[in-house]
Amino acid sequence: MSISLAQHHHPQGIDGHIHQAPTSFVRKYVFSIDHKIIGIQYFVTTGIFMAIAGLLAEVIRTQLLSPNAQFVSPDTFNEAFSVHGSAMVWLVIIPMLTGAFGNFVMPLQIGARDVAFPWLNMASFWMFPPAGLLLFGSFVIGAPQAGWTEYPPISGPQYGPPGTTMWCMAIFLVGVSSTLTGINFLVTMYKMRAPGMTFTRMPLFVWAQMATAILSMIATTALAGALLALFLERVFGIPFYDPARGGSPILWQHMFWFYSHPAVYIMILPAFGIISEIFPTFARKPIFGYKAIAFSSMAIALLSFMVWAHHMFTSGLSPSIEVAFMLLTMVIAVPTGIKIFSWVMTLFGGKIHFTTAMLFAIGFIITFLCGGLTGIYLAAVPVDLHLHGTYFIVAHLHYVLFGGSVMGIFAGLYYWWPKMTGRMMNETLGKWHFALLFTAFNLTFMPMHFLGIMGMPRRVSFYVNDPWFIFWNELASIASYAMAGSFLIFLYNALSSLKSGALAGPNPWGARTLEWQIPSPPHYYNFKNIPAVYSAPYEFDKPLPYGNLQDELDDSKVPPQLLHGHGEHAHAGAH
Amino acid sequence: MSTHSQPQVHLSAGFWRTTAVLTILNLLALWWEWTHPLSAFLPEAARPADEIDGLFLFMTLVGTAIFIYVVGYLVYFAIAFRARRDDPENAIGLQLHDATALEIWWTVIPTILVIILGVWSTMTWARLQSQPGGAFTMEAIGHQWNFEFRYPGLNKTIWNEMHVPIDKPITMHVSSADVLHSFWVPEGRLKVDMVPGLINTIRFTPTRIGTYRIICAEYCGFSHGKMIASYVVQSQADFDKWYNEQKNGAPQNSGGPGAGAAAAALPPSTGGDAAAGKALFDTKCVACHTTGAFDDRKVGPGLGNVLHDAAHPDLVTGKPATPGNVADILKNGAQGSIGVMPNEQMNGLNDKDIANLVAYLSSLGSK
Amino acid sequence: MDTSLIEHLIAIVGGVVVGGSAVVALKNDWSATGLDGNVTKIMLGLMAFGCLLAILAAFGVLGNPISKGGA
Amino acid sequence: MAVHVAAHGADEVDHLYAETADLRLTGFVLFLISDVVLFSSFIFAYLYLRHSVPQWPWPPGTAPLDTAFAAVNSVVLFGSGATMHFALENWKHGNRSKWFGWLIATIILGSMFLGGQAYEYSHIQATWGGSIFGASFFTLTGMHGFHVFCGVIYLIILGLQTSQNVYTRQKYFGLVAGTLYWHFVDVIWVALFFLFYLL
Repeated sequence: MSISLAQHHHPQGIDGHIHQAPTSFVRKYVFSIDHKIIGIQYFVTTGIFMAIAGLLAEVIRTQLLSPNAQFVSPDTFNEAFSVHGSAMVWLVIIPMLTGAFGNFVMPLQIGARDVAFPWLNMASFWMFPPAGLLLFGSFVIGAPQAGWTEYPPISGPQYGPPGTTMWCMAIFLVGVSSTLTGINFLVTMYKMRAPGMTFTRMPLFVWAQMATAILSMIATTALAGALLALFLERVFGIPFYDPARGGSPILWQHMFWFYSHPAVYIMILPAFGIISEIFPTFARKPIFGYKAIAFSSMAIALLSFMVWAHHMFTSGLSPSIEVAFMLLTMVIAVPTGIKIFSWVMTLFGGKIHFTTAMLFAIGFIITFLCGGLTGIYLAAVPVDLHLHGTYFIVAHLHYVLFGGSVMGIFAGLYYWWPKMTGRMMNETLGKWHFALLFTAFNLTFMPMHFLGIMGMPRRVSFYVNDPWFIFWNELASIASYAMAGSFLIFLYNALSSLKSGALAGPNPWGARTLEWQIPSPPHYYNFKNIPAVYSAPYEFDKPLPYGNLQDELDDSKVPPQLLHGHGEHAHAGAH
Repeated sequence: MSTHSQPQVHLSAGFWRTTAVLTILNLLALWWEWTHPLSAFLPEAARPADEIDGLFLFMTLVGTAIFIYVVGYLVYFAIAFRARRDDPENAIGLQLHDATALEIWWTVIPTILVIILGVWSTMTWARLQSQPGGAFTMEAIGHQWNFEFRYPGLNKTIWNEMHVPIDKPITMHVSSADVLHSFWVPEGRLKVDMVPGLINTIRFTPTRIGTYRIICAEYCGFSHGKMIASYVVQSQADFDKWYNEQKNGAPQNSGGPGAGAAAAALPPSTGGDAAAGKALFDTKCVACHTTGAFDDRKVGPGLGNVLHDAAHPDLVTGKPATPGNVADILKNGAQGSIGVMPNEQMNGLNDKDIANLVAYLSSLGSK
Repeated sequence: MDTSLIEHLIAIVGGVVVGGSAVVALKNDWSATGLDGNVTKIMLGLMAFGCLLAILAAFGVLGNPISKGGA
Repeated sequence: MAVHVAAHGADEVDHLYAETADLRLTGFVLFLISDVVLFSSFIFAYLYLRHSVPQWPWPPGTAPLDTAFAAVNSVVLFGSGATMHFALENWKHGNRSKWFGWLIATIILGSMFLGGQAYEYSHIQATWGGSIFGASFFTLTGMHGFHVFCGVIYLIILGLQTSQNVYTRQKYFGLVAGTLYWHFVDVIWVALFFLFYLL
């Protein structure tokens, strides 16, 4: 009790009350309760998971180099794409965007000393490594084979490999973790904002995290129900989905997608937030249509609960229901469009600095726009009849989740890297990384649209032996190797930056949000004094709207010439 | 943010030039898409296809226009408003917070487009629903990994070959015998899931003579990728000819499991040539099996002493390990604990091959 | 005496007592504020509703016709 | 850590306590909401399955549930909710002995409910894995029973803590959480009672 008492610092609370950082290695880096360390722990863990899942993707592409490849057996192939999908969704993108970025950035941006429940935060993180072990460990006894959606009956007790049960447990664990994180963040953002930081003064990344937290808090629990039912059916033979005993396979699809559609937005909204931070900073101008972007996030979050059945248009729902879901789905195009147009307009009249982060942000808009437009095809029932379950879907979801979420993740990584490590990355390498990734990405996934339209179903280890199909598949596979190469560039860049990168100073980008007004990396307690917030975050023509920050930088180990970031100059220059 | 004083915005000549270029690009792209509709690449072999392609074309045209303009302006702004080398380091951009008129436009226009699309899709969908059916009503049943077709008045099932007469509205009930499958004819833009315990109905009219693919579009296990059948659209005369052949001809089975297999006599399990069997085993079976002991598995168990294994007297089918039962598995396949033994069709075996393989397997580890 | 009859008596009497006290508690807390205050009010209201359901069930107004004991 | 707290004046500590209690209350309520969603997903499954078959209980011939007994059991549980409410009220007014009395009453009633449910389980012929009826009924009521069980344990712990003066008249968030949780299992039961016995 007294422990958790001492951990909490409400802004209006006892400001001078700062703790000593823990000294022991374990308490400092392993079982740390510091949101910054936990955030970095998330980065490292999910990075490792991403490497494994990425290799599985290369297994898939290698198999598809030729129509009847024997690179791996069909069973192994099915295991590969199933674990690849599950891992990328639940062990990489979601924890990366909420756990990693959310943990590291959000409390700094709202001027808090930590999240509301640091111990809970630590607990939620430590559910991840076991989940990863369960999922990847399932290969030992036969990993799940029915894709990341695991539709019964083929994932059920009669057909599913034993590892499917481990899959249930792993995803359940991840679900609990992200529910708790959602609750934790929601309370933090609702209760612990610095004095003066009204909702409309919050950075847009915080808005995105808030929308996301609501989704993960509510939707993820529904998934837990679906998984629990599948687990019971597999282990104790309790009939929920088994048609032979009155159960219904369609029931799983409803329960699964009621979570998994909001999950799509859990995976993209924080990326929206990242982009909304990067554009103003590097265009040196306020975000265009702050409120429009903030509220459209909320609108999207709300709508996402009412569109799940658009994943089930071929399952045999009643036509009237399908129409309802179709129309609701199309409505989402409007708030999403507003966001994209506002970002484009944010560049208008800017003084744009082409850092790697900015390049990734621009690339994000292009690829995500493409993914969004193909999404409209799938929203319309008649067209979806043709495209459902084909490689067109694979292309669409990768344009959204890779071209969207992962591009956003890299943009954010390049952007906040100096804040996390105190060192700069090599911009030249970064730009090569972007160029290679962006090209290879499009070469990999663009052909999948054509393949799908022309009749290649997804999740197949063989395809029709026809030169046209072979050509596009080979192109996709070869490009995917190039993509893997671009990740190596990033890895080298990151490691050499850690080793010998130039010192960053508090605010290398001249950004305006709170986290850039304190040393890089920040002190254990983030802020010496809880700052006061006087105005909106992106006003480049005005002085920084923060109080209580005077002596934040005094004892940061930074060469004096770096002590004042561009932000300060802009402020001076405006006088 | 209305509290902020809005700076004056004037659009440069470059902006208008860009707009012109983008418009030309757009017209070219739209012209190409208009002259190359989906049907130019993928023939329309059933009635709903034309409607669906119309909607598809509309989305492609609008989507292309949006994509070209948005990306075009994005790139143009990025280049036109880049920070120049001679800019002071603390130079800032135009402090523009919003432009109500503009925002109203880009909210209203997409809304209108969405409404058009919604209405159009709904009407198309309604027409697809209310299609005439019933020249005759047939059934399709998904099996791992074969399509079974049942015709009215035909006392047997047809495997993996769906014959339909042209221009006759057809009603088809689909379901599944085991797991989820999906009946997909790309050339017909026809897709409906085959759900065990549920009967879905699809109505369509074949419109183009020829043989097309029926593809399983819902993951269904080991050989999902090879679950392909043919959709044969024939003239009424040819169809009747085929139908009568089926009616009068001997009950054939195209090697599917279930009914087909039950009708089949137990394949020959004797008189095979062990040497030929070895050759066959080393080319096909080795993908999943070794000739080692039972536990020496790849995907399936080692088959070194499948017929002489005291520890495993029974086969995966639960039947005793006799040459006959082994031949049965080779012919009809079996559902194993961690994978599936494909049937003869999937493995491309004929009865002779089976006999040879049985002979080879019997010759193994017998000493 | 018949167990079923006893059951119904308990359900009705108990329902009235509990539901009544829930309503009274709700009335006393009506002015309560704050998250916990409001949540408690909701909970009490639903509890009273539950008691109403129980009474109706015991009278056989709701639910399947009164059956004896276990199955 | 306790040192840090001790380092401040009592009023500051109370202020800090008020804030942390506030944070936890919000967090706890959010937790209850997400728990409601968990039950809702199973309730959706139950209604979906029930709707997908021509009659209920399924399969035909399954004996319907005993409404009268369930009504009694429900009243017992609701009663425990009322007693818990009184218990907390008395604590707020500093009436320790009455707090203990009502708390113990709550624990007894809660245990009685569990006993009643055990009795009901033992007299139902349908089995958990036997049918979709059994599956949905036993899974949902079982999940709820588990929540009640945890609640009883929680209340016992709270009783022990209060007997060791862990909480004061100002600082008793644990008791508020316990009460909210107990009300929560009540309310969930209102839904289950209606959906399974009365629908």
